[in-house]
Amino acid sequence: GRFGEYGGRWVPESLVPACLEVADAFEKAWVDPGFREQLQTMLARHVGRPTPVTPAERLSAELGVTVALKREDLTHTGSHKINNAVGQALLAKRMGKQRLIAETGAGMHGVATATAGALLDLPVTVFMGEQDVERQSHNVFRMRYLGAEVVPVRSGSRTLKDATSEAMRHWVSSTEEAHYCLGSVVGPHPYPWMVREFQRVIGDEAREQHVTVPDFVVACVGGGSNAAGTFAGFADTSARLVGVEAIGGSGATSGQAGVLHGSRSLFLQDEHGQILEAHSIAAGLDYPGVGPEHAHLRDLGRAQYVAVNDEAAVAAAARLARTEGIIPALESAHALAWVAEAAGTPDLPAGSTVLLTLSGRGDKDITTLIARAEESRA
Amino acid sequence: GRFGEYGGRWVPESLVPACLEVADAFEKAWVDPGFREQLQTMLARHVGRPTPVTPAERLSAELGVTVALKREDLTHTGSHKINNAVGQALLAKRMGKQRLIAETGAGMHGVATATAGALLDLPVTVFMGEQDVERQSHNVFRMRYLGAEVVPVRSGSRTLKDATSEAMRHWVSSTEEAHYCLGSVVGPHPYPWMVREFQRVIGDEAREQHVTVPDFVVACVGGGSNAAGTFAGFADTSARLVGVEAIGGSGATSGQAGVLHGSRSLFLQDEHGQILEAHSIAAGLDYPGVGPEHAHLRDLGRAQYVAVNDEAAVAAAARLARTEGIIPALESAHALAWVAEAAGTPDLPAGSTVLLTLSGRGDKDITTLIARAEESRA
Amino acid sequence: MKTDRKILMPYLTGGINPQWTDYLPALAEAGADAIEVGIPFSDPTLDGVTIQEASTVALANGTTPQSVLNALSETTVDIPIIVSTYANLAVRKGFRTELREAGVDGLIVPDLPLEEVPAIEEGIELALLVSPATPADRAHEIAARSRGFVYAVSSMSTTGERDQLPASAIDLATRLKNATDQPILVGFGISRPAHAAEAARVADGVIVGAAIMRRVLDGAGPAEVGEYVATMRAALD
Amino acid sequence: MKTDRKILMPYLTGGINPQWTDYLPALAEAGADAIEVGIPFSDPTLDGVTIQEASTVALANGTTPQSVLNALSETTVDIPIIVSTYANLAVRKGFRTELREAGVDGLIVPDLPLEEVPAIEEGIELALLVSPATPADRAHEIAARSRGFVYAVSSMSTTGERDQLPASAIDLATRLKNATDQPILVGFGISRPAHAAEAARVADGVIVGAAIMRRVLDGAGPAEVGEYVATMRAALD
Repeated sequence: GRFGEYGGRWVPESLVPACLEVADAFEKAWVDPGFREQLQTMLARHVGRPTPVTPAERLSAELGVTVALKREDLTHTGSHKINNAVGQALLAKRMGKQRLIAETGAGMHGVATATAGALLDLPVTVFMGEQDVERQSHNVFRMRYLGAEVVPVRSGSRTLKDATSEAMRHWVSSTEEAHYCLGSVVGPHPYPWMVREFQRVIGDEAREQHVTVPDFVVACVGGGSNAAGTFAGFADTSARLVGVEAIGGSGATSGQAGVLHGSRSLFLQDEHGQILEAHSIAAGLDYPGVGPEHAHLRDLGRAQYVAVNDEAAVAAAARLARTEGIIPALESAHALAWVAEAAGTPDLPAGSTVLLTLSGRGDKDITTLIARAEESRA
Repeated sequence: GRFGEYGGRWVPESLVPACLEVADAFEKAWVDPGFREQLQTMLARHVGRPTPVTPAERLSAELGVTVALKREDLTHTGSHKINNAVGQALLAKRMGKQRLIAETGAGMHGVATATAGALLDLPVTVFMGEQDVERQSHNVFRMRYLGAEVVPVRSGSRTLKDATSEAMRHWVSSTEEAHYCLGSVVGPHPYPWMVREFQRVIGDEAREQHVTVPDFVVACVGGGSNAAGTFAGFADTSARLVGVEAIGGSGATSGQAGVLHGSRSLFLQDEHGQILEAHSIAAGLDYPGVGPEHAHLRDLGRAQYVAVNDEAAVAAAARLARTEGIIPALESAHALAWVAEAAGTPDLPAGSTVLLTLSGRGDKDITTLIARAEESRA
Repeated sequence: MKTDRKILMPYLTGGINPQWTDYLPALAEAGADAIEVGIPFSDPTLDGVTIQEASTVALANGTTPQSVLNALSETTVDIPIIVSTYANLAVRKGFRTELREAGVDGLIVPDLPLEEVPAIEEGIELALLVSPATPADRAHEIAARSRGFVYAVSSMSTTGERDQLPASAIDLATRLKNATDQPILVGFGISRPAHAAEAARVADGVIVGAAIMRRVLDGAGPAEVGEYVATMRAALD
Repeated sequence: MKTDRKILMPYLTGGINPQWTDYLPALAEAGADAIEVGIPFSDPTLDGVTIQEASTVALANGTTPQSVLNALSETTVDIPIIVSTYANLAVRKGFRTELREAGVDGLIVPDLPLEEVPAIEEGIELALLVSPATPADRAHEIAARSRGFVYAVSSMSTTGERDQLPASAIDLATRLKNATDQPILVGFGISRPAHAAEAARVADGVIVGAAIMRRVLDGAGPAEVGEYVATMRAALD
């Protein structure tokens, strides 16, 4: 549960037994070949794993670096979130829980949990900031259509941070019957570890799919689950790991050590220790902190964290669409933006090979992209 | 180019040389291992093939028949249309063409062609009925974002039929430089044959993925490309083939022999021979005819064609979402609706095994489904 | 249809308005040698916007193949009437009989290529189209199977008005003249007297469609249309 | 904080309004034995809507940990002041010194479990929470590490008013009484005098938070809040 000085289980005492129960259940499940096979079968049959690695040939030619994309956008529901949601839903079933709770930002984890719940006949309640409910209405309808209850959260910045707080409050009063299906590598132990393990399928697959180890492994970081899962597959290689944050939600890049949502990690906060509101065009990166493992990898120097702004992400999304026929999630577009900016500089020398995890597809962002396109025309 | 008394090449003389050129190019490419490998690589790396077959366990338990879903919704861009678009785009490149023309109904073939064009650096012009432009605005933006030009067609019923006519008109004046990337198993020879061949990957994969041949193989039919591709994999088996049309676009079920868009087939028409406008909640089934091979399979009795109405399709979509965590395209929902209706009747006896092709995902239909849900609440 | 002058064949969409047959004598008087009467089809895939619109208007008026043919059987113009329509209507059983009973002299089916000619019942003169993209040997074959005349499509396009006669029109007419003894009529885009004159320097005549139908759609009556056709006549003579 | 009567500890969000310290003597006069003063945190994950709202209002007023502690250092109430706040503020370097300089007598950190106690600097009495879900041996351990008193969380929920005292409150208090000699204070959902009386039949006292803060948010001044607290006092005695 510790990543260097980060991590831990900073939860109200009411949640401690529940966290211990989850940790115990996951620990046993993860070494149980039966569970692993059940998960593997579901990922293959329902989720569409393995996802391919796509050489981005036209983009590579433009940038002077060889970029390959790990295609989490091709999973069922359209983002890597499903890997974890299916894993935790199976675990919840094994634990005898009767329903699932989740928080969501962009809505992808909410949709993934709603999907896993439908599949395993577990009712799902999703907490979502009111602002995100408005800007990600497409996903709200998907969740409801899948049978999930979506609860708009009106406190604080009305985004992911507040949705997470509200999900934890709700969990306090329902630990007996409900499993909290946390969507990122944040929260109290065992979540940062468990979610990374459920997401390491991204990195493990990519590693196997890559004949030679790439020079750089790049992924976007909100809480950081797709990055953690990707990095896990390359931890023991010479690949340089790069996590790309949104400049307005750059916990790893400009945050300070603190405690929120159950773990000690890096958070954007004011001089008094109040957590700041994040601001990003990508709802999934609109979180003021980062998972504890990322904080630790940063301190170790094993991974490097950088931040790009909204404009760069929007431009990178458009570029990928035009060159590769892929509309990426705005979250993943941040990773693309860094590659485009850094290519040919000492940060990412010409001729380097890059594996970039495309965490999800951009369908959910179409209305945002329309608005941006109209703005830039005006 | 003939399927019994159907098919042919009923095009203006100006298009005959172009059709011959396409036929010749495809004939050679299809027996060229180099082309086949290039296509296969692109389908694996970019499109995400093979797609899985998902056992729909909860749905099966409810219906009393064992349903497995061939998951074309998991392909890149979200429908089977990409199989054909990538194939034809590669062929166009091989033929030395400089751009692509396409028609589209629901927008999936338009998005697929725009995607293939971006990937292969071929500019794309998509013709789309004005009514479809309005009801499928999500896909219109995707196409434009991918760099394609979308031309709204204001003639006739302002849907797929008219978009196809307009694409053919445009092709007449650009045969030298442009390849017409037709999206279904309709049109003049070689299209019905070529598109089926590009789509037979669906059936071939499914056949290989199925340990035993299913009793029924079911797919929705607009023009009929996903059905043709699916059926192709099971043509030589004992499986009963069922094509499901929209009741308002049921060319195979209630059409009469006629000639449109380059082939002789079955079309909805009045007593004078004027083609009728189709009406379906699923834009992709909103076509008054059916591919010539389906007309022939119907006459032979090798395949059976049935039709379901909008309400049944909407209900079937909701049911799949709640039981399997999959929001299907409204087109595919027609196939599901027939299975739900027929299960347990002599048409589809209890205990039967069913392979159903899920041609695409329902994200494009979310606004329609919202409207329907609101209507039914009012 | 052999005449000793250059042939002028104006086109009219049957049923374009309730008095549409009144245009026929006006066209004849203005110097037409034959008239192409279009039976409107719901999906005119080889027509540009003008004739598409004319077809839509005519169908909205309740026009049917029977109503057009009934009207034609009552007309008294003494020049040949050639019906044009799309394959879906032309291949219907009994269509030839209906045409003959209406006194129609020939048939044009723009989406009927050489290979599908047998689908049209015998007993009506079926004129075939050749396009600039048609290879020489195929053009030869088409010309041999064509009856009444050969329809030379002026350019790679749909029907519709143009500013200039495309060079491909003259090329194709020249090729066809060398290949057959049949009359060669150039159609598609013949919009101005100068186009007609230019085409007829090589070809045996011209077919004028969209330029007429635009005027009719804009409200021109038989007299006004006749005046326009007369300028074409003058240019040809 | 041992007294010979049942302990009453009202809660007040520091900085809830500019005159917030005026509530402190009123609470003392109404019979409080100690006062819990909350330093508002941006993300109060264990608080229900009332104290969430109070925190938001206080922060919007410009309240900071320093402003609360400065005000406390100037207050003259002579009953113990216990500060409560979330871990992110409590683990900041120098926080203990600031608390002591302000004359604060104890600290409550709701999101600080037993395992993380070492993260809090020594030198301040840190009261720990036990919940109905806490197993017996762990409750024992927590009680042993708790200073000043043990905070018995009445039910599996966030802070906030309730209609009834949950049965779990009595169960937990009974368990704790059997496990430790420390005073046991029951908190979360003590909204009515009857709840207080019922809880105090087993426990050594109660903590009253949301019921007070709802009144303050509704505009109740020190006198009115004092009246309410006095009814609690009466119920306990």
